[in-house]
Parts: sequence; C-alpha cells; structure tokens
Amino acid sequence: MVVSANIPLGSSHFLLKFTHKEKLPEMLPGQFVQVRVDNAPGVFLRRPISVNFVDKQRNELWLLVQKVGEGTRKMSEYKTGDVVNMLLPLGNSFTMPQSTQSRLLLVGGGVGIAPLLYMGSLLKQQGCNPMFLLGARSADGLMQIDDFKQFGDVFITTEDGSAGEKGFVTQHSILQQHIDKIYTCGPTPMMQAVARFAQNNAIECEASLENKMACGFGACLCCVTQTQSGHKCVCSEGPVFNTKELSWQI
Amino acid sequence: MVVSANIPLGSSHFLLKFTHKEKLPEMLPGQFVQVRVDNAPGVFLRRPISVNFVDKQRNELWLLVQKVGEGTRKMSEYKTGDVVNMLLPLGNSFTMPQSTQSRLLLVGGGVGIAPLLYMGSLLKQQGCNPMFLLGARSADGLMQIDDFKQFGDVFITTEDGSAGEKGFVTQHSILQQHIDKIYTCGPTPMMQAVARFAQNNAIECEASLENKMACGFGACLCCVTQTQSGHKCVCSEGPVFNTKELSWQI
Amino acid sequence: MADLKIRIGELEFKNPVTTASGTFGFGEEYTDFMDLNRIGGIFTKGTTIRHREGNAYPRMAETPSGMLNAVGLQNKGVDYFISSIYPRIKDYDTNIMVNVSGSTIEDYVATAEKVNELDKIPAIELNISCPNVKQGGMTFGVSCAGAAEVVRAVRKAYSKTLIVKLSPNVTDIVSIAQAVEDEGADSVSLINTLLGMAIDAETRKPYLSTITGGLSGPCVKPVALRMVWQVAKTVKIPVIGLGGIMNAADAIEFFLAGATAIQIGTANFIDPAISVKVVEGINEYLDRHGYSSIYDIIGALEA
Amino acid sequence: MADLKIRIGELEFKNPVTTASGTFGFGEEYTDFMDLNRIGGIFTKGTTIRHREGNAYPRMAETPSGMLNAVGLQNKGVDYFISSIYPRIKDYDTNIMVNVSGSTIEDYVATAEKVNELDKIPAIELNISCPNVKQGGMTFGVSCAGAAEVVRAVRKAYSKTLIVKLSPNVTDIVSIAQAVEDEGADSVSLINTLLGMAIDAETRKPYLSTITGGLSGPCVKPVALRMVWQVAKTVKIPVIGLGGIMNAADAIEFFLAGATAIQIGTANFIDPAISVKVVEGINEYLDRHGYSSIYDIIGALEA
Ligand SMILES: Cc1cc2nc3c(=O)[nH]c(=O)nc-3n(C[C@H](O)[C@H](O)[C@H](O)COP(=O)(O)OP(=O)(O)OC[C@H]3O[C@@H](n4cnc5c(N)ncnc54)[C@H](O)[C@@H]3O)c2cc1C
Ligand SMILES: Cc1cc2nc3c(=O)[nH]c(=O)nc-3n(C[C@H](O)[C@H](O)[C@H](O)COP(=O)(O)OP(=O)(O)OC[C@H]3O[C@@H](n4cnc5c(N)ncnc54)[C@H](O)[C@@H]3O)c2cc1C
Ligand SMILES: Cc1cc2nc3c(=O)[nH]c(=O)nc-3n(C[C@H](O)[C@H](O)[C@H](O)COP(=O)(O)O)c2cc1C
Ligand SMILES: Cc1cc2nc3c(=O)[nH]c(=O)nc-3n(C[C@H](O)[C@H](O)[C@H](O)COP(=O)(O)O)c2cc1C
Ligand code: FES
Ligand code: FES
Repeated sequence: MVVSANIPLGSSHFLLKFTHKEKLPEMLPGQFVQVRVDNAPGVFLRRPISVNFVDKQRNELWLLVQKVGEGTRKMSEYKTGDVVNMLLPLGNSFTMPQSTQSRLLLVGGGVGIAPLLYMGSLLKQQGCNPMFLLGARSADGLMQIDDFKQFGDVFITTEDGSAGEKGFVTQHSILQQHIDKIYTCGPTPMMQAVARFAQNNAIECEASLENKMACGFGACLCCVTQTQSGHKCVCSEGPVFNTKELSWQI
Repeated sequence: MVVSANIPLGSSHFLLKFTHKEKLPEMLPGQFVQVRVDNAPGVFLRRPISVNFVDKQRNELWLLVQKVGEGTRKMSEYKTGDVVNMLLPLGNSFTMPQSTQSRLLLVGGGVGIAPLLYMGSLLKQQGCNPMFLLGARSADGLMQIDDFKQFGDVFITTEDGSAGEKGFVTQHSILQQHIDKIYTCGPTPMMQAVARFAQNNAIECEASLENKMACGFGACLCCVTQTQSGHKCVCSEGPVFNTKELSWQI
Repeated sequence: MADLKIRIGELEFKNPVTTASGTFGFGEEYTDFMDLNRIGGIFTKGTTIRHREGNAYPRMAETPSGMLNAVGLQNKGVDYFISSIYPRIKDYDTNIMVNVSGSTIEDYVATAEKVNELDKIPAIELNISCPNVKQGGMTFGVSCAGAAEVVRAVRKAYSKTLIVKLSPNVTDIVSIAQAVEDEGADSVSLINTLLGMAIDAETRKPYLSTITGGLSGPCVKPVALRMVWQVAKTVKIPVIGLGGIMNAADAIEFFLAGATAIQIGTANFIDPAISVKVVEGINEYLDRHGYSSIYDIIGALEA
Repeated sequence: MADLKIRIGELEFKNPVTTASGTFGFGEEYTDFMDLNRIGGIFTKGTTIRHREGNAYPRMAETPSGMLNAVGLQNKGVDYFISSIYPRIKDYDTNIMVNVSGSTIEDYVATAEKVNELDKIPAIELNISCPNVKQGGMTFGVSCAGAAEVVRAVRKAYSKTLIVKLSPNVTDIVSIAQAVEDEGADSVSLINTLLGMAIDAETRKPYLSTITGGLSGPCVKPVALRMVWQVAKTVKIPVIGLGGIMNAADAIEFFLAGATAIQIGTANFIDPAISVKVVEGINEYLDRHGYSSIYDIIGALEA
C-alpha cells in the first residue's frame, strides 16, 4: 500500500490515506489491518488499526490513528509515496440491521470513532439513517465531524463541555429517544457503560474490541476476551461482538 | 552533528559531510568517531568510522563509508539536515615523521584509504611531500583521487588492471624507490603484506586496524589485538600501531 | 536445486522447514497467506487430554526484539481435535505433527494414545515444559528424572516418531537431551520459550495476567543456537532447532550448529508467508555455495 | 526531589544507580562523558589474583537487541589494581566496588583478602560465574553447593559488604540465592550474562573465538526481571538488579520487581552518559508519581 496523504488532526491524531496499484479487496465495516512498522527499533509486532473508510472510486483506504507509542509515532511520520506493508482485511464485521427503518446509533469515543465512519457510510448507502454519538475529552479531540455529517446526524459530548453536551456519551440526551441498535467502539469503560445502557433498555448492541494482538489472524490465541462460550479471539472471532455474548461485569 | 552533504561514490561507497554548530574539537589523523545509527532495528551498537578529512574553515567533518551491512546502509540514506549522534574524537593517531625530508608512503586499500586523506593533508601542511599508493579491485573502487592529488603524488593499483598498475599494492613499482616510512590502512591481509614489505626493507610502518568494537573508548576490552606486550585495545591504545609491535605472522 | 529432503526417525520431510507449535494454529489460519504443501511440516497448537481455557487476558507483551506469551495451552482437547480439526487438515501434503501437552504422565499417555490412532499424523512432539501438577508445579522438562519418566511412559504408548521438546530454563540441557534419548525419543526439538516477565512502569503492573510468561523471537536466538549446538554435539538422534528464526540466514545458522530441521515460530506473526520464503532462501544458499544437499551443512560449523 | 539514598548491608549509596562490571572499566574511561560522582557506585572490571590475557579476538558479536562478549576476564591482576589503579580512582565520591573473579576457591579468597585491605573499597562483588577449574569447568554459580562453598570461604576472609553476583544459566536461581544468603552474603546481584552463540552463515564460522559467549543488553531484560522478581520475593537481603537496563523506565521496572539498586551494563557503550541520565529519570518518575523515597517503589509491583 502506498501512502497518498498523511493529515494531522490535532496534536495527537492523524489520518493516513493509502492507495494500491491493484484493486483493494472487499473490506467490511469493523474489519482491521495489521501494519508492519519498519525502521522502528522498539516495534517488533505489527500494529492493528481499524478500517476508517474505503473510497472505492479512488481505490483508497483510510486509517485514523492516535499517537500512543513508538509504532503509531513512526506511522505519524509517513510521507506521501511511502510504501507500507499491511495484512488486510482481518476480523469479522458489524452486522447490518434487519431493516433500513431501524433507528441506529453509532457511539464512538476517542480514536474509537475510526470504524464507525466506514460503517456509517455503508449504512447510509443501504438506505439507513444512522445517527452518530461521538465523545471526546474536549473539543480538540473531535475528529472527522464533517465526514460523519455526510452520513447522518451527529451528536457530541465532551467531558469538559467545550463542544456538544457536557459529560460522557452515556449521558447524552439523544439516548432518551427510541433506538433499535447500537454500534460502539472506544475505550473499554465507555463501551461497557454503553453496553449497560443497551442491556437496561433492551437494545441490540455490538462493540468493537481492541485487545492486544500478536498475529491478528487467529493463530496465536493472545488476544482473547472472555465470552459466554469461553475465550474467543478478538482478531478472528471479533473484533465485533454482540455485547450480550461478552462476560463483561456490567 | 548535522549532515551537510551525502555524496554517493560509485555503487557501494559514499562521502558524508557534517557540520557542527559548536567548534569541532581538535581531531588527529587516524582517529575515528562512533556513530549511533538510529531507526535501524538490526543495529544495536555504534559504528566506528575513521576521520576522513576535517575542514577547519568550514567546521566540517568528512566520513568516507562503504556500504556493508544495515548500519552503513542506513547511513547511506542520511539527508542534508539530518542530525547524527556521534562520539568523537576517539583513539590514538598516526605519528608525524621526524623530518619533512622523509620519504613517506601512505598505502590504502578499499575504504581503508579514508584516514589517509586527512593524514596526507596534515603532512602536506607541515611541509612534507607524501606519496599515496591506493589499491582497489577495479577502477570503479577508486575514490577521492582528486582530493589525494592535492596533497601529493598518487600511485594506483587495481587487481583487474582497469586503472594504474595491475596487481596488489605490494607489487607496485613505486616500492622500488627509497621509502623512510609507511602509513597503511586497509584489509588486514593487505596491511600484513605491506608490513612484511616494510620489515624486509627496514622501513618504519604504522597500520590503522579495524577490529570489531562495542564501546570504542577502552571500557569493554572487546576490540583487542595481540601485540608484543599482550592484548591491546584497538579503540583506545590504537587504532594505529607500529607494525613491529603487532603479533602478526608475517 | 539442492536436495532438501531430511529424515527424523522413520519420517521423511520434503524440506527441513516446519512451523512451531502455538504459533501456527492448525495450519488453516495460514492458508490465505501461503501454500501449506510447500513446507516440510506443521507442529500443531499444544493439545491436551481435555479442553483448556488457557490463562486470563492479557496474554502478550512485546519486548525488545521479541514477545512474551502466557496463552497457557488454550485448546479444545484431543477429542475435539480428532473429530473436528483432523478431518479438515489431514490431507495436506506436509507432515502434520501434534504437540502433546499435559500436567500428569497419565494425561500425556492418554493423549498420545489417541493421536497414535490417526493415520495421517506421523509424529508427535511432546511438550515437557508444562507444569507437573503432581510434583508441585515444577515442569517435567527441567530435571533429567522428570523428563525421562514422561518420555518412558509415552514411548510405550506411542509407536510412531516421537519428538521431545526441551525447555531452555535449565542449567544443563545436554543431560536432559541425553536422558530423553536414552528413553527412546526419535528426536529432540529445542528451544521452548525462556521464562521472562514484563512490567509497565507507569501503571506498576505486570503486562501478563500470569506475571511471568514465555519469551520468544529474535532476542532468544543466541541462547537457542548455543543449546542446539551443545545438544547436537552430544546426542545421536536428530535435533530440530528453533528460537528466533526470522529468515533463511537464521535457519542456516541452526543447520550449521547441528540442527537437522528447524521450526519457525514468532516470525509467522510478522510475516505469515515467511516459512515458504525460508524454504526458498535455504535452497538459494545451498545453490550459491555449491552444496547439493541440506545434509552438507548440518553440523558443518567450522569451529 | 525524592530521597534516592539506599543501603546494601552496611553500605550507603547516594542513589541506587551503579555501573556493571566489565562494562565500565575502572570508571576512568568515562570521565570524558560524565561526572562519576553523580552515580551511586561503580563495579570494576572483573579482577583476578593473577594477570589474565583473556580470550583471543574476536570477542564480540552483535545480536538482536544485544551483544555477545567473550572477553574472558582480561585484567592485570589484583596487585596491579592495588598499586596502579586504586590510587587513581579511590577519591571519587561514589562507592567503588571490586568485582572479584577466580577459578579456584583459593584464588577468590586470596583476591578478596587483598581487596579487604583497601580503605576506599567498601564492598566486593563476587562473580561466581567463572569456570571452576578444579571441578572440570562447571561454574561455581550453577549449583547451590558450589555457590555456597565459595561464598562461605570468602565470607570468612572478607569483612565488608559482600555482594554475590548470580548466573542466570540455571534451573532454579532462587535456591542458589538462598544458599548464598545462608552463607552470609549481604546482597545478591543478578543477572550475569546468558550463555549464547552467534554464527556467520556466510563464512560458516562462529563469531567468537570461544564459540559461545555471554549475552547482554535489552534482549535479556525479560529474563532478568523475572529472576529479580523471583529472588527478591524469597530472600531477605537486598537484591541488585541488572540485565538490559537502557533508560530510567527500565530501571523503575527492576525496582518494582524488588531490586534495591540497579546496575547499568551494555547501555554504557551506546550512551556513555546514560547512568547519570537514569539517576535524573528515576528522580523525575518519583516526583511525578508523588513518591518521596526510592523505597516507595522497591517491590511495589501490583501483582
Ligand atoms: C482491532 C483493533 C483496532 C484498532 N484500531 C485502531 C485505530 O483505528 N486507530 C488507532 O489509533 N488505534 C487503533 N487500535 C489500537 C492500536 O493498535 C494501538 O494504539 C497501537 O498498537 C499502539 O502501538 P504503539 O507502538 O504506538 O504503542 P505501544 O508502544 O505498543 O503502546 C503504548 C501504550 O499503548 C498501550 N497499547 C498498546 N497496544 C494497545 C492496544 N491494542 N489496545 C490498547 N492499548 C494498547 C500500551 O500498553 C502502552 O501503554 C486498534 C487496536 C485493535 C486491536
Ligand atoms: C577504527 C575503525 C575505523 C573504521 N573506519 C571506517 C571508515 O572510515 N569507513 C568505513 O566504511 N568503515 C570503517 N570501519 C568499518 C566499519 O565500522 C564497519 O564497516 C561497520 O561497522 C559495519 O556496520 P554495518 O552495520 O554496515 O555492517 P554489519 O551488519 O555490522 O556487518 C556486515 C559485515 O561486515 C563485517 N563487519 C562489521 N564490522 C566490521 C569491522 N569493524 N571490521 C570489519 N568487518 C566488519 C561483519 O562481520 C559482516 O560480515 C572502521 C572500523 C573501525 C574499527
Ligand atoms: C503465542 C505462543 C504460543 C505457544 N504455544 C506453544 C505450545 O502450545 N506448545 C509448545 O510446545 N510451544 C509453544 N510455544 C513455543 C514455540 O513453539 C517456540 O518454542 C518458541 O516460540 C520459540 O521459537 P520462536 O522464537 O521462533 O517463536 C508458543 C509460542 C508462542 C509465541
Ligand atoms: C563486555 C562485557 C564484559 C563483562 N565483564 C564482566 C566481568 O568481568 N565480571 C562480571 O561479573 N560481569 C561481567 N559482565 C556482565 C555484566 O556485568 C552484566 O552482568 C551483563 O552485561 C548484563 O547486564 P547488561 O545487559 O546491562 O549489560 C560483562 C559484560 C559485558 C558486556
Ligand atoms: S492476535 Fe493472534 S489470535 Fe488474535
Ligand atoms: S571497543 Fe570497547 S575497549 Fe575497544
């Protein structure tokens, strides 16, 4: 894959766009890629990053990345034209709703909004009207809002109240309305709070998990999460799980 | 140190020029630097490289480098403006001749010519007329010939005869003439042949060795060479040795 | 094109490149990336008599040039393997060898007996690095007596090629290899993981749920090479070398040290097609150096 | 500014950062790069009763995230140390500790006795990883009996702080630490190097003249941390941790695992001023986390 753009978003995030000389394989919303980060002595394993968006016309893949350690910092230095080795697409995907009439809420926190953009685009394309509820520490941490707006209504919370409603996503007033299904991705405590809300209100809920991975394709059994039917691999049996399946103490 | 130029010389060598915002410390001919090669996962230790030339006016240090492995390959990618961490200057130095009338021959092979350029420049500056005998596989491996010519007569051998006299340096006709002292640097077998010639003809001979180093400043005792007085550190008690001192079987 | 065929006990391998237990699933996980029929063999995920859930998450930590794992032998048990996995993989044209693990001698024997019935499984690899429940958690593999005892019992129950995988966490791996050879093992494979640990300085917590875990990857290669060299000099049975092999050059080093075959482990995670590339690289090396057979370089270290 | 002072036996250190034997010469090699008075202590190059030439060149090989060395205790002998080196270094304001090595008990004892006379050397570190000539080359440090024997003898001859440096090439480092503690050691330091090997695939030769050598650097950190944690849980004497420490975060990990002090070895080669930077980094960490003393984090792993 060849870097076609690297766009800084605030101080700690960036958007990478890649093109490929061959046609990109079909990618499903919720799937991820395993990036090999070269020339970074502290980085031994690949780094899993969600598919943020696929532009089929341009044969383009987007990754939205937060700088947290040496691997993602190295990725933030990628320049247009750099060639990056990645395995893709990996993992399962969010499931499409039964009906286009379903009231769907996509709840993202921090960089966890990444897979929701692609999911939202496909929902919109299939005739749904998804709503997005996006949370961040402060206004500075909100990203891709204009992109999300192309596919549905966007609701916002920030912990400091600098944009949208003040508080956590689970405190947003939109949750008062009727919802049929929630798709969520973000920090685990946030997803657990969302799952609890969904459970209490008998709403279907799918969450995309971010466990630590070695292989990314089901071979090492490092990335497991505890489920009702025992340990499951987040990389190959996930990353998307129906929250009812998970053994979360919520 | 900041890279001010990176000039490819043939397919496997390159010349790096560095400047420094502070005044460079005094460097002696035969001394070397220890380069920390960042962003190269296979490179753990620093890489020793000889001082090739010091341009005091420009506050500039030159390193002549051959690509042999990951470290030197990474160095070959340095760009103007890159900041490189190095320890310098390290090691002892060639000794100046007793008299400016001495007939001095500087014999270099391959990338071993590197320290001879700086040595030659200082000899010339002090009023000597050094001669250079430079050997390579083929014409393609000859470097910096014009630079050497500024400081004295240049004689050449190539193994394939594509430039200068055909054969090894020790077969060159210049060796028929009277010589008072030889300074040499290059592959060990070449230096041993030169040392043998010097011994047979009662010529003083100093050789600059290139043992494998971990620290470069006398702390680890990894880089030793066997001498008449036991193991000596090539990094701190060398790299330059009078060949009489060495326990070479010649 | 040099001759890459090798033999371990009665068993012939089309080439000496195999994949290490626990890093290659049951092979199926890799079919998107490579052609399994092109490698010499596959060592399956560690298989136990009963289903095991393995350890709690987190099970993995990255370390300098390597990783720690604490998977803890998660597997669905040998019966599930026989009924559900074996039928899917048995017809690959490569040697599929089951890595047999256990916490008691009886478990090892029972598992080996079941695998002995499977036509298309020509060998097992006995992983004697699992904790010995009866003797208070010390692993069988760290004493000569323990290693000998389990191999003796399994040897009686298992009639095909028996490979015993040795733990590197010992003072003297050579005497353990000899003990195992004396009990009739057809081969030893080494090394299993080095016991290690990683801590997050900021949170003051260990990275693994089990605190300590098994170290693998290029960081362990110098230790693995040393042990392979020591063991291969001493035992008469063929040695299978592994530990940190990332490319063909690493593999060649193990052959020179005395390994008859090699396994590729952690490297599969970074390049899932690496094992086929290593086969190609070995072939290229042999051709370039004018060797006609892989046996020309086995134990050929000039020391 | 947290309190960095620690004690090992009777001996106080201004801070817990020291430099490892064989990687720091006698300190003098580093004075161009840093102020020796700012670190807690220096462990000298291994010193033996007589002059030793060490092993033949080559003695070093780079490995993934580490290096192998086969220096072989090259040193000019304890008498030379006393007459020529000691006078030059004795007035540094840091603890200078002599690393004492030997091949027989008599050699260890004789060397320790001589160092005992030096006013400004408050401690020795007994390196029990050298081959035991009398018992056929096995090192004292790999058996409890061997370790106990040498420590017992040296303890009688040496009255100041006695630190015993343990080999990691053992099945059970905890019982060796206990054996050494029982004989009156004031502290144990661990780990010495892991025995490893490196081969040049192209030339088919080992990289080291001795074929095998000692592995050090970040690659060994997971093993070192694990051993420090196991030993610190068990013995009552303070543990000095080392193995792959490259920066302050690595050092913190060793304190959390239970080390009272740390040593920096191979890292000195890559950044000769690293030990002072680690002192600063530890201080910054303690301040940032609101600790007033280094003792607040020693053994504070939340496991
Ligand atoms: C399926 C999946 C999808 C992901 N999608 C994205 C994405 O779209 N955008 C994005 O920015 N990140 C995503 N992540 C997280 C991303 O993989 C990690 O941030 C990255 O691996 C960190 O690498 P590093 O070298 O920068 O940091 P490291 O040096 O590896 O780690 C720095 C810190 O981050 C923590 N950390 C490392 N890996 C993870 C992880 N997997 N989960 C949580 N904490 C971790 C470490 O414990 C450490 O404290 C995803 C992870 C998974 C498993
Ligand atoms: C005092 C001194 C001065 C030197 N001056 C120069 C110089 O001016 N220009 C220059 O190009 N090189 C010089 N060298 C050699 C240079 O240090 C090595 O070529 C370099 O370290 C190789 O690093 P690498 O990562 O590219 O290769 P590696 O991957 O480390 O090695 C590749 C191959 O080169 C061999 N090799 C590695 N280091 C050495 C060494 N020190 N001597 C011989 N073979 C080695 C290895 O065994 C291997 O086969 C000098 C060495 C010393 C000790
Ligand atoms: C995630 C993981 C799981 C493993 N599981 C097993 C196992 O089930 N049985 C076994 O004998 N070895 C197991 N191992 C050890 C490997 O087979 C191999 O011995 C070790 O990783 C060293 O080789 P490497 O450095 O090439 O990975 C496992 C290793 C890893 C990394
Ligand atoms: C070049 C070198 C020489 C060493 N010499 C000695 C020695 O003389 N005595 C000793 O006890 N340890 C010696 N060691 C081991 C170190 O003191 C230390 O235990 C080991 O390197 C692990 O620490 P590190 O990873 O921080 O280097 C030496 C290590 C190296 C790299
Ligand atoms: S990361 Fe290897 S199984 Fe999921
Ligand atoms: S390289 Fe360390 S003493 Fe010479």
